[in-house]
Parts: sequence; structure tokens; C-alpha cells
Amino acid sequence: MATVYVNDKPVEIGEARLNAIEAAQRAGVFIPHYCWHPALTVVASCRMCLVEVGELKDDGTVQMQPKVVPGCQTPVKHNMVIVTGEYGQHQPNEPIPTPLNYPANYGTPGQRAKKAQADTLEGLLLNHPLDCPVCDKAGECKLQDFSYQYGRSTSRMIDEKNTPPNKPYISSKITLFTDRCIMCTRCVRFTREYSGQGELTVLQRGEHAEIDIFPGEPLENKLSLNVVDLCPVGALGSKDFLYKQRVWYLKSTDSVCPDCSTGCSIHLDTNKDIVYRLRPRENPRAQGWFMCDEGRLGYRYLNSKERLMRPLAGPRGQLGPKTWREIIPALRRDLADRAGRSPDQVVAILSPWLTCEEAFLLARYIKGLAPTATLALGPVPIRGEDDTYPKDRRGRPMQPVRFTIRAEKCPNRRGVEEVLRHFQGEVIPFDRVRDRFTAGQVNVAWVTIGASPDRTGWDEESARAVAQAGLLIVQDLFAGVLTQAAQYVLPSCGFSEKEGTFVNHAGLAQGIRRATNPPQEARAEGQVYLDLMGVTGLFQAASVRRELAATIPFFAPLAAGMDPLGIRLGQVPEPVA
Amino acid sequence: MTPFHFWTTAITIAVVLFVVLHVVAYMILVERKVSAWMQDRLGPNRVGPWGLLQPIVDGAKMFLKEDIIPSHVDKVFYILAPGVAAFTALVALAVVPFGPTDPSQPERYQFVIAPNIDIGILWTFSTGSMAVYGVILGGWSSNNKYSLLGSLRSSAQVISYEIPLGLSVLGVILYAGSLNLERIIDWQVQHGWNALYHPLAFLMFVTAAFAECNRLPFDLPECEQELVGGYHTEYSSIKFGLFFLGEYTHMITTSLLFAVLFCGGWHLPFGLTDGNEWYHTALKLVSILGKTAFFLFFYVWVRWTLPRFRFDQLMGIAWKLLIPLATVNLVVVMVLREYEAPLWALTAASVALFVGATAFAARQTTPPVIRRTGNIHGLPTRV
Amino acid sequence: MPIAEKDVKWVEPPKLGLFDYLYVPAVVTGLMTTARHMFQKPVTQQYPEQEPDLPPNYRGVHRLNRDEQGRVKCVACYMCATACPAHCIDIVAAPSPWPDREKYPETFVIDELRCIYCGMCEEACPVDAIELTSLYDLTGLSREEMIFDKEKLLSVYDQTKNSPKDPVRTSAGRLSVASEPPRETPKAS
Amino acid sequence: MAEFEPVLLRRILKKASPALDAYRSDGGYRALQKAVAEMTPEQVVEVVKASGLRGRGGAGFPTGLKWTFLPKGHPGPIYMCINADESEPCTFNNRILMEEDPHQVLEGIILSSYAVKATVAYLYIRYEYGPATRAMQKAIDEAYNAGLLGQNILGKPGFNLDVFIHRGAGAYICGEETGLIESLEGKRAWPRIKPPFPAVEGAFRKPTIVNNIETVACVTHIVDRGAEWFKSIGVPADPKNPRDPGSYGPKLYCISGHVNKPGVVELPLGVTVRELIDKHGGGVWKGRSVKAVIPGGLSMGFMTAEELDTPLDFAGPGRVGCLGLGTAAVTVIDDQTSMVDVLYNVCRFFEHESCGQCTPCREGTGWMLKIVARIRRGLGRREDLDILEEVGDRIGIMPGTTICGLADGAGWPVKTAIRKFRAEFESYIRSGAKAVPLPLAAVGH
Repeated sequence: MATVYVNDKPVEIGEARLNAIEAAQRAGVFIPHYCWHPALTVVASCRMCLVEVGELKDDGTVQMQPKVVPGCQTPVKHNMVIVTGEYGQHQPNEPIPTPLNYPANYGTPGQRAKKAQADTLEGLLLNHPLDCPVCDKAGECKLQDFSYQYGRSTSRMIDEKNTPPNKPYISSKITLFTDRCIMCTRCVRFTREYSGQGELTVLQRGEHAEIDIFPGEPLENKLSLNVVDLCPVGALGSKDFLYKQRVWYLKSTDSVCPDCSTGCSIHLDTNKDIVYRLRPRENPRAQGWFMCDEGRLGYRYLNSKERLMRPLAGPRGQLGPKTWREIIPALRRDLADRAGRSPDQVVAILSPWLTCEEAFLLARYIKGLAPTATLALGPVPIRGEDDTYPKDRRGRPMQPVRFTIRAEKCPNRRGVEEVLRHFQGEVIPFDRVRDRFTAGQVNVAWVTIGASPDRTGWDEESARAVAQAGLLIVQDLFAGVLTQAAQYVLPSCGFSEKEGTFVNHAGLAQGIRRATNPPQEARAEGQVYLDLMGVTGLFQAASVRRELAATIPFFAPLAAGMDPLGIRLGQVPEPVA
Repeated sequence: MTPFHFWTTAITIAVVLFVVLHVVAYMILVERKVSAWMQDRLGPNRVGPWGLLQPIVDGAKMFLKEDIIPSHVDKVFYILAPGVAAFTALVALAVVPFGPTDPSQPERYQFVIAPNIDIGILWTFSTGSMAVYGVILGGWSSNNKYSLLGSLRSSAQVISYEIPLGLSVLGVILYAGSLNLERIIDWQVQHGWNALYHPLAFLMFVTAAFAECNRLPFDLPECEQELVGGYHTEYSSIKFGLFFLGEYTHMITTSLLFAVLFCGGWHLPFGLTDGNEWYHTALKLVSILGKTAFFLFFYVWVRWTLPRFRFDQLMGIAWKLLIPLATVNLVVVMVLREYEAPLWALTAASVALFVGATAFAARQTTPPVIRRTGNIHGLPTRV
Repeated sequence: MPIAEKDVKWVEPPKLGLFDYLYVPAVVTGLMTTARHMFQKPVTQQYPEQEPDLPPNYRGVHRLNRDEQGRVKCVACYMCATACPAHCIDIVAAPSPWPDREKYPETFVIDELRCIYCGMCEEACPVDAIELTSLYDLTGLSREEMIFDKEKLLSVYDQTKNSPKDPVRTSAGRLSVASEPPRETPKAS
Repeated sequence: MAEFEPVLLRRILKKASPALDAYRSDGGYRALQKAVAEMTPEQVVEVVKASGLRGRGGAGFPTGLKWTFLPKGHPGPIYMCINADESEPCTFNNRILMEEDPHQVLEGIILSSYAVKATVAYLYIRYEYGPATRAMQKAIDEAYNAGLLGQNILGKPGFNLDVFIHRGAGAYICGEETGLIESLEGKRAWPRIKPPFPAVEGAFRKPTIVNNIETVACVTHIVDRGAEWFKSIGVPADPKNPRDPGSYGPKLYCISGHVNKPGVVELPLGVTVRELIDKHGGGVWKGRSVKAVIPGGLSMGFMTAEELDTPLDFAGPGRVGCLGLGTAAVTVIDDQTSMVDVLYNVCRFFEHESCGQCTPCREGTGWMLKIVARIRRGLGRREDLDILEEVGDRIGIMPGTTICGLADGAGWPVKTAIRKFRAEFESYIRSGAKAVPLPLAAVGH
């Protein structure tokens, strides 16, 4: 067992191979850094993480190195002593550790590191423009934060700053404010090591160094927008988010990206019920640190004015707006009537965009109406093949794979399948029930879609087939062939507007949370099912999840509640005979 | 008994009503003007020269404004209340002389609506205290807690101050030997103004009258800060105007009473009014109206001088100060009257009583000393 | 800051003599004071005929300043909207059409009815683009009329820029003071 | 001290032919034959180690010691990188060696490669050295033909060596050993973080030794004449300082600047600056006197006229506040030259050559140039001198704030200039003088 002393505080690091930043983090000490990122190689060039290191000798004395060293580049080993610029500052509730036996000529511990950090910040700010008011990063900018925390309040430089021109051409999705760059080269390393095609590079030398692309080869890979998150300052900006909102207005909610079955953990940044951006949330159990551009920019439909806003009902082709208060009893009556007459001809199509809780409730409701009803898995959108990164210069995938964009463009096929398997012993894909529709053997069809409009999985032919059902109830976000043919259209909620559980391709269950209110009268699917079952009160994902965990063995690990990083669900049980 | 002339009475009533209503209207203007001057402002000056037409537009406004009857009020009493308030105030005027009267010459024109009423003062007091009826009705029927609280305060106040009001004026009646206001003036014409012989009674009468009129510093029923306007919160348009009318009529009545009871009515010293020529009559008329006008002005004057009392202070003044003092004062006056002491002795006794009572009160009241025993809000404890 | 004993001033109630207890003299003194004021010169200003005498720091209608090229000076940083306690400022930012600036307000709307004229926006502005003028007679016949958009706020600038009461408080066109080096001349010591 | 007989310049002073035959007839490749025939590689390393040879590239690290850092029994290729990217201003001794006596260098390369068991040697020559490149290439071709390179050299089985010339594209930072390796790999010459040191993981992630041209040239003579001979030349180690390994051997001193006779001279280590200027440089030109001297390339800092008796060995310049011996390129600055102009040029050089990787160096060199340029324009302030001194102090590997030593080299001349000539700077600032614009006075670009 290795012990490291961070600001006098002993930390057990076990067998882990850590650098000083990570070791300090375990001791609750933050070492500021720009260029270091756990997913990228170490370059130790920003010189922000400078610390003083030494070794605790067996006789209890400490031998300190005469110079400061970058924490990111310093692997820790047993009995290593790390002194940061924050030496002597403690958390209010923390016991103050006993000071180590520092050598007499050493001076005040932490002073050198502190000065070196302040000097580095002074250097970084020499040529950094003071345009925080117009910079989109202001508010979440590491340069702002660290300057406030570790830097000086005034600049001693009176000479003109370097002002290299902006480079909006580096990508169709990204713009570069060159003057704000602090040359941490995180973006360059990301494109070389993670996405692989190395579109970004450094031009020029010294203080005139600039990030740029190679002529005519813009940064257009599918992971490109991650460089915006990686950029610790406001140099790289997403054109999609540029000038839309100041970040301090945004409310961040932990959620999951629904656009493919990788299920990247994300932060959902919203303000006043409008989703402004998606950012990846670090999650080693899911995707790691990053997310793809497709998912990141795939939120726009949530803010669309074209969404279905209120429930509609009426004879085919003569739908009229109704209130939920009117529509729920009518629907219940209609369903009970028809299901009672032909219980075999009831089909529910569960979209792979439903949360596990919603799928569970719908399945239970339909099976309660007609035990012989068919529950089918809705069309699963598959597009192309799994896209893996890094890629080489020619765009060919390379090993080892560090990031995968899945071909399956829906968040919860796995979860819905498990629910279906529980209720009828097998998963009936949509293709197997389509013929029953064309043959006119379906009296009642309950269709849920609720997907991003470009990844519903429905083609027109299937929709026309389903439209022949005797009674068609459609829950969707947007109007389409099916909603036109339906007698009941129930506006549903996007993933930012509801709560629940998604299970990704690998069986990782993650919770999504409600970040915005649905537009107008739209109502989350789960709430509709509860209303139909006559359960009063609001839909609470947590309580339904508990019930789900108690009912279906696959979901049993969820009984204790949801972990922010998700819970890996076990082996798929054998189908019930 | 004075013969009753229907037409004379009718014309007098008409004239008095006309004058009083206009005086009320202009009283409001005067009040606003005087208030402004006292606060270094200009006052209304937009309608007519110096704002002289202001009362007319105010009145027009009162009539023309939308008359809102809130849905939650008790309609009958709600509508009745302002009428009662105005009516009782006006009725009190019936016995108050507003010009030269001479009870010894009943055939001459008497400047009073109902001349020679032997229960004159009793009439004014009883009708005047009826005013509280309007206030209570208004507050109660409004169905609004602030209105009700205001009206309850008002009734408590008016009832309390009825007593010193009556007690203080008894001495005057004892000497005049009549409740007839004309005879009281007559007595003063012969012996000099009552204010000289009953200064303490005068002081108490004025104080109690202020309270009766709900005027500052005793305008608690309608104090805006605490009660959103008091009993007439829910009233608007002409109904509100009627309350106003009643209040100002009350002021006119009491001002006339000040003049009549204590300041010699139409009498002027140095024989200015001794005679029966037409100019004497005119001078007498001017004299009594002038005195009334002064007291009306005095109402406004006091309003901007003294701050409002607290409700407990208000009741304390009535019950702990005015009523005992008035009682003692009455006893002293009765004793002096019985032993036919000279009139100057009345003045001396009055002043002595006031000073003596003050000295007694000063000895009783220890000045408040700030003592803090607990440590409140981190303030240091005073040892 | 806690209050120290030395900061507390203890005031004893004055000792009243018999004369004071009579109250009547005090009341008379008060009446005299009031009466004296009746004859003093009124301080009233006759507004429509007479322009009011405003203090120099009077905070009236907002304006959006222009730079020396006549463009809106605002850089759409939302500092004013953030600082505004009444939430009356609404800005939509966009990339600026001019090369020397990155961001400009596409729309800039102040709800003058909602505004409490506290001046925080002016204080927050890093480029001295928003200022409160001495215009006090702000009236309108509808709510819509009182919602000032960018053009209207700029027109307030055009209207007030030459008024001696509303000097443009910084030299036009320059960015904030914060981005400028301290003005120092080489010392000839 | 007896008259020193040049070793490295022996043939060059005789204007001998650079061809292989001529070199051989002058005793060339004798050392190589001796080593291959009689010595194991380990023995060669031992000899070099015993000789006390220290790297001539600037840092003065003991060469033999460096060679022992290689992992023992490493199977894969070991690379030899010969640093001929001679980019320290005022330094030109490697050029002379390569142009005039390429086989002497080549023999050193082959010997060193033999010692460290390298199979490939890269000769990294700066792009400006056209004649040197051609001369070296010619020598290499001759050596291949003569069986001195290639497979089974001199008939020794398993002794294989290929030598490749790599022409750098021109950057000061390529002279830094890890920068050189990066450049060699075809990347941007950004120095690598250490550890791992090149001896463990260098070019193409294999163990690599980087040596200077002059160092490997010395190796030839050490193997030829023995370690004792080498140790007899120069300054012995200071017995009072256990960390001083001594300064042995001959050294090529470059003399430039305001002297009558600039050039390269070979002298034993430990000669004083005054001797170099007066005896070998022909004295200061135009009869002027010395104001300042740069003892070993720009990055070593300045010496004043009072410090001219400092011996130029590895320890000498350090005693007067300079960074070290460096490349032993002495540049003389006469008393008519403004130190402000000198410092401005120095700063311009380092601002231009900083690679831009580490913040303190990237921004520090730029800031120093801006300040000095402003002082030169007559807009300086007294506090600027303090800032210059502070920035000069805080950048570099000595305080630990950068990856490579370039920042030390950039900071040293600035802070020594300010410390030693502060009065001149202050009077310049006080007078408010405006500098005569230099032809390239593109201030701050």
C-alpha cells in the first residue's frame, strides 16, 4: 500500500498509478491545470499544476526537491510528499493534519508553488484579451476561475497585446477566437489521439503560436465539438451555441443522450424551458468523457414550435382538440369496449424511445385490458454501422477503439425488450405484427413513438399498414402519417421533459431527469398511463422504478435507487417458457 | 315662546343650508390651501384664479364619479350610512345661532333656525353624538375589517369624549341659568365672555370637540397608515362626499358653539355691538361668523401642528385626565356659584386647578427610564 | 459588523419641569411654528410651465450610446440584464456585422414600466453603452409604447447627447476602461 | 604552460585535404581500428568515462556517464543522434569541424556508435550548413565504400552502422536534445517532458544517445591517445567541490564580435577571456575597450570588463553569475555599444526562438521583448527593470517552470544585463532617449 502526503495529509493510493493531480484530488486538494486531461496524453506545458514535491525519509525527515514540478507529469510513489500552493488551507470541518518535518532551509511550504502558479497566470493573461463580457465561456472559464483564485488582480503589462485574427473557417460547427487561446493544445491532442484525424495543429512559434487547421481541411469529424468542451478558455466556440445564452443563466441537469444506444451521460443545459446545449458528463461506466456531435446537436427538435401541443380526438380525419380531462375517460371507455369485444386484436407497439418505467406501465395497462393482447417492439432505427474512433488520416478506424457511435439510433431498445420479455415471454419485433395490420386483424392499436423526428424508425409503408387498425391511438411528438390516421393523438414528451430509465446497448441503466416543462398540454407518457389506470397523483419515476425492480428480475439492481453514473444490469434471464 | 313663522323659517333653512354647503365646499379648499401654505406649498391653483373654482369641480366630480357599491356590502345600511352622517350633522345646526339674537325681544328677527329653544345645547349634543351612528353603520355595512375597526374606534372615541364635552360646558350653563344658546350669549353680553371665566372648561371643550369631529390629532378612526382610510374605505363618489359633508358640517357646528358658548357669540367688546341699528346687526353677524371662521381655521392649524395620538393615549386622555378634571372643575364652579363668589375668582380657580392638576400629574408620573435587562440583539447590557 | 459598546449612544429622556408639564405653552409654540411657515415662500415648482431642477445624478429614461461611427456601442454581454433586479432588460445577441467586434445586440428591449430606475445596468455595463438620462417625463398611452426597443433607446441617445445635463460619460467608441493599460507617462525622476 | 598543440584542428590548421585518403595517411581511423580490434564497446565507454570528457554542446554533461544510462541488454535498436544543429548565436566550431575535417567527425561517430552499440546514427545538421552537409555526405559515401560503414564494419561481425544526415528546417529549439529527436521524427520540435530521458526512450521510442559534433570528435582522440593524455589537458576538478567533475581536454573557442581577429581557436579548457581576446582575438577593434563579453553563446549571460580574468572552463563563468560555459563562443561588445540595443537583439532572438510550448517561456520571452523594445523607444519605466529581472529569474528549468532549458538561456542574458549594467539602463530610461531604429526593428511584430 502506497501512502502519499498531500499538504501534510496522508492519502492511501493503493496500487493505483496516479499523477500528483489525481493523488491530490483524493486528498481533497485541487491542483489547477489547463493542459492536462485524463483522456489525453500529458504534455506538461501549461505549467499551471506546479507543485513542490519531496520524499518522506524513514527517519521522519522530509527531503524536498529544490524546484517546482508539474503535477500532471509527476507520478506519485510511496512516501512522496506533495505541497501545493494551497498549503495551509483546510476545509472547515476537516481536522488539521500534523505538519511534516520539513527541512529548515525550505522556507514556507507552498510558497514557491503559489508564486509559480501566479506567475504562470500572469503570463497567460499577458496576451489574453479582456473580453469576458462578449466571451461565451465567461462564467465557466478556467482562466477566469483560476485567475480569481490563484492569480493577481492587476496586470503589470502595459504593452499592446497580440491580437491574431479569429478563424471561423476551422469548422462548420466551430469557430476559433485565436486571441483567447492559451496554447494548452488539448484540442490538438484530442484530434490526434481521440478522434484521430489530427485536423488541428499549431502554427508559428513562441508567443505567436496559433491553433489552426491544415489548408482546406477543416475540422469536420463526428467528435469535433468535444474540443469546445476541452478548451479551458473561450477560444473554441460552438457555432450552434454561440451568443445564444450566457452560461450563468443555464440550469444544468444530469441526463442521458438518447440519440444512439451508447447512452452518453450528458449535462442538459436549459433556461426557461428551452434546451440550449448538451455537454458530455464524465462517466467511465458509459462513454468516458466525450460525446458525438450528432447527439450533441440532436436536441433541437425539443424546442420546435411544430410539436404536438394538445391532445386531439375524434373520428378519423376529423380530429379536434380536447382536454385531458375529456379525453382520458373517453379513451378508457373506448378501449374497454373494444378490448372486451376482441381481446386478441389488441396490439401495442412500444417504441424503443420509451423509458423502462413507461414501457412497464403501458405493458401492464394493455395486458390488464386484454391479457391476450400483443405487445410489439416498435421499429428500431438502425443507420449504417457502428462508427468507431480513433480513425486514421484516411478515415479508417484504428485500434484500440476509444469511442463508438452506435448504428442503433435509439436509447432504450434493451430496456423495452426486457419489459416485453417479462410480460409475454418473448420480444415480438414490429415486422412480425405488420402483416396482422394489413390483414385487418387488429382492432385496437396503441402506438408510441416519442422519438427525435429523424430517428423514429418508421417508414411510410409501415405507418400506412398500422393506420388500418380499427382504433388507433398514437403518442408522438410530431404530426405524421400515423397521427393523421389516429382517433386519439396524445402529445408526448421529449427526453428533457420526463424522467425515467434508459438501458444502453451494454445493459447500463441510467436515469434521465426532467429539465424542462413540456410545451402547452403535452403530457409525459408515464403520466398518461397512470391516468388511464385510474391512479391518482403525479408520475414519479423513482416509485415506478422500485416497482419495476421488484417485478422484473432484470431490473432488480435498481431497487436501491439510481446511481448518477448508472447501474450495470446483469445477465439477461432465460425467456419464460 | 317665539311665534313660528313658516316662511321665515323655511327661507332661513334654505339660506343656512345653502351657505353651509358652500362653506363646506370652500372649507375644503381653505383647508387644502392653508395646509399647503403651512407646508411651504402652493395648494390648488389650477381651477380658476387661485384655485377658487376648485370646490365646484370637486363637487361635480363627486357627483359624476362612478358610484361603486361593492358586492359584499350590506346594501341598505351601506347606502343609509352617509345619509345618516350628513343628516345628523346638519340637524344639529337648527338651534345654533349664527347672528345676533335677543331672547328678550322675540319679535325681532332672530338669526337662528329654531329660536328660543330652551334645550338648545342638549339638542346639539344629542344630535351630534348621533353622528357616530353613521360611522358605525358605514363601517359595519362595508363588510371590511379595516372599515369595521375604524368605525369601532370611532364609536369608542366619540362615546368617551361625549362625557368631558358635556361636563365642561355645565359650568357655563350653571351661570347662564339656561340651556338656551341665545340666553347664554345674553349672559356673556352682560358679564363678559365665558372664555375669561372658564378657561379650563374652554380648553377641555375644545379638546373634546376635536375628538368628536375626528380631527387631528384625534383622527384615529380614519388614520390612513393603520386602517387604509377607516370606515369610509369602501365608499366612493357622492356617498363618500356625504361623509365628508357630515364631518365638515360638524366642524362648522362646533366652531359656532365655541363662539357661542365661550366667545360671546355675536358680541364684541368695547360696546361695538351695543345697538340695534342695521349696521350693528351687520357687525354682529360679521362678528359671530368671523369667530366661527377663526375656529375653523384653528382646526386646520392644529392639524398641521400636533401629531396624531396613539389609541391608548387617546382613551387615556379622556378617561384619566379630562373626565376627572372636568368633574373637579364642575364642583369648584358649583361651590363658587353657591357662595356667589366674584367672577374673577372663577378664572383664578380655573387656572389654579389646571396648574394644580398638572403638578399632581407631574408628581405621579415618573419619567421613563430605559432599562435593559436582557441582551437583546447583541446590544450591550446597561448596568 | 457587530455593534460595539462605544458605538451605542444612550439618550436619557429630558427631565420635564412643571412648565413643560402644562403642555399648553408647548402647543402654542408649535402653533406659532406652523403659523410662521404660512408666510414663507413656497418651494413648489410649477412643473409644466417651469422646468424642474434635477439633481445631477437623476436617473431617468435609459439610452443606448452610439460609438463614434454611429453604431450601437453595446456588445450584448448581458451584464445589465444580469444585474437588473427587475428583470426588465431583454437582449438577443448575434454575431456582429462589423469586423472590430464579435457580438452585438440584435434586439435590445427595456420594459420601462418594469424598470425601477436603480441604475445597476449602467454600473454593470463594461463598455458604457447603457446610461440613464435625465429625461423624467416618460409617458405613454399603452404598455407597448413603454417597452423601448433598440431603435428607440438609440433615439433617446440622439435626443440627449448634446444636452449639457446628459454628457456621454466616456469617450465614444473605446471599449471598457478595464481593457486599457493604465495611463502612465515615463517618470523623469 | 607549454605551448598547446592543437588536436581537433590539427589537420585543419595544416590545410590538409578532407578526403579519406588524406585523413588516413594522417593517422585517421587508427583509433577505430584499434577499438574494433582490441576493445569491447564496454571498454570504450570506460575509456571515455575515465577521460572525464564532458559534452561540448552547452550543458557539459559527462559523456561517458550519459552512455551508461542506456538500458542494459536492450534488444532493439539503439540510436545515435549527432547534434550538428549549431544554432547558438556566435557559435561556429562544429561547422569548421564538419567542413574541413569530416572524417575526424565521422570516426568519432562510428566510435561512439560502437561504444553504445547503436546501429543507426542520425546526423542532424542545421539547414544553413550547406557546405558542411555536403562535406559530411561525401565523407559518409567514402566511408561506405571503404567498408567503414554498413554491415560488419572493419570485418567485425555484428558491428553494423548506418549514418543518415537529417537536415533540420531551422529552429534554435532543434538543438535541444528532445526537440531534436521530435524534429528528427518529423514532428514539431517541441521538447519532450523528462523523464523518460532519451537514453531510455528517445527517437522513435527507442533508447537514444544525443551527442555534439565536437564531443564525438574528442572521442576519436581519446580512444587513440588514451584517457590519461586527455586528462592532462585542461583544469582538474576542484577538490573542495565534490560536484565538480573537472574540465578536461581541448576546446574550440569561437571568438566574435568587436575584435580585430574573429575566428575559432583550439585551446585547453580554462583559458581566460582576457587571453582569448588579447592574444587570440587580436584585441578589441578600433582601439576601443571591452564593455561586456558573452562567454559562451547568447544564453550564458554577460560578463563585465572587470570579469575578464575568469577562466573559461565548465565552472568558471558560473562563478561570475553566468549560466555556464555553453559553447565557449566568446562575443565581445565594445564600449561604444548600447547595452539596451544588445539586450533588445537578445530578446528578439529568444522571443523568436521560443517554441511556445510552456507558458512561462512563451509569454515571458514575448513580454521581455516588449518591455525592452519599449525601453528602447524611450518609454521605459524604472519598474520595467524589476519586471525584467523577475521574469528572467522565474522562467526556465532551474526554477522548474519549463520543460527545456531555452527559457533559462532567455532569462540569463536579461537578468545578467540588468544586474550588471543597471546604471546604464536607468540612465537610458531617465534620459528618455529614443533609439535609432534598427533595420529589423519590427517591434513585437
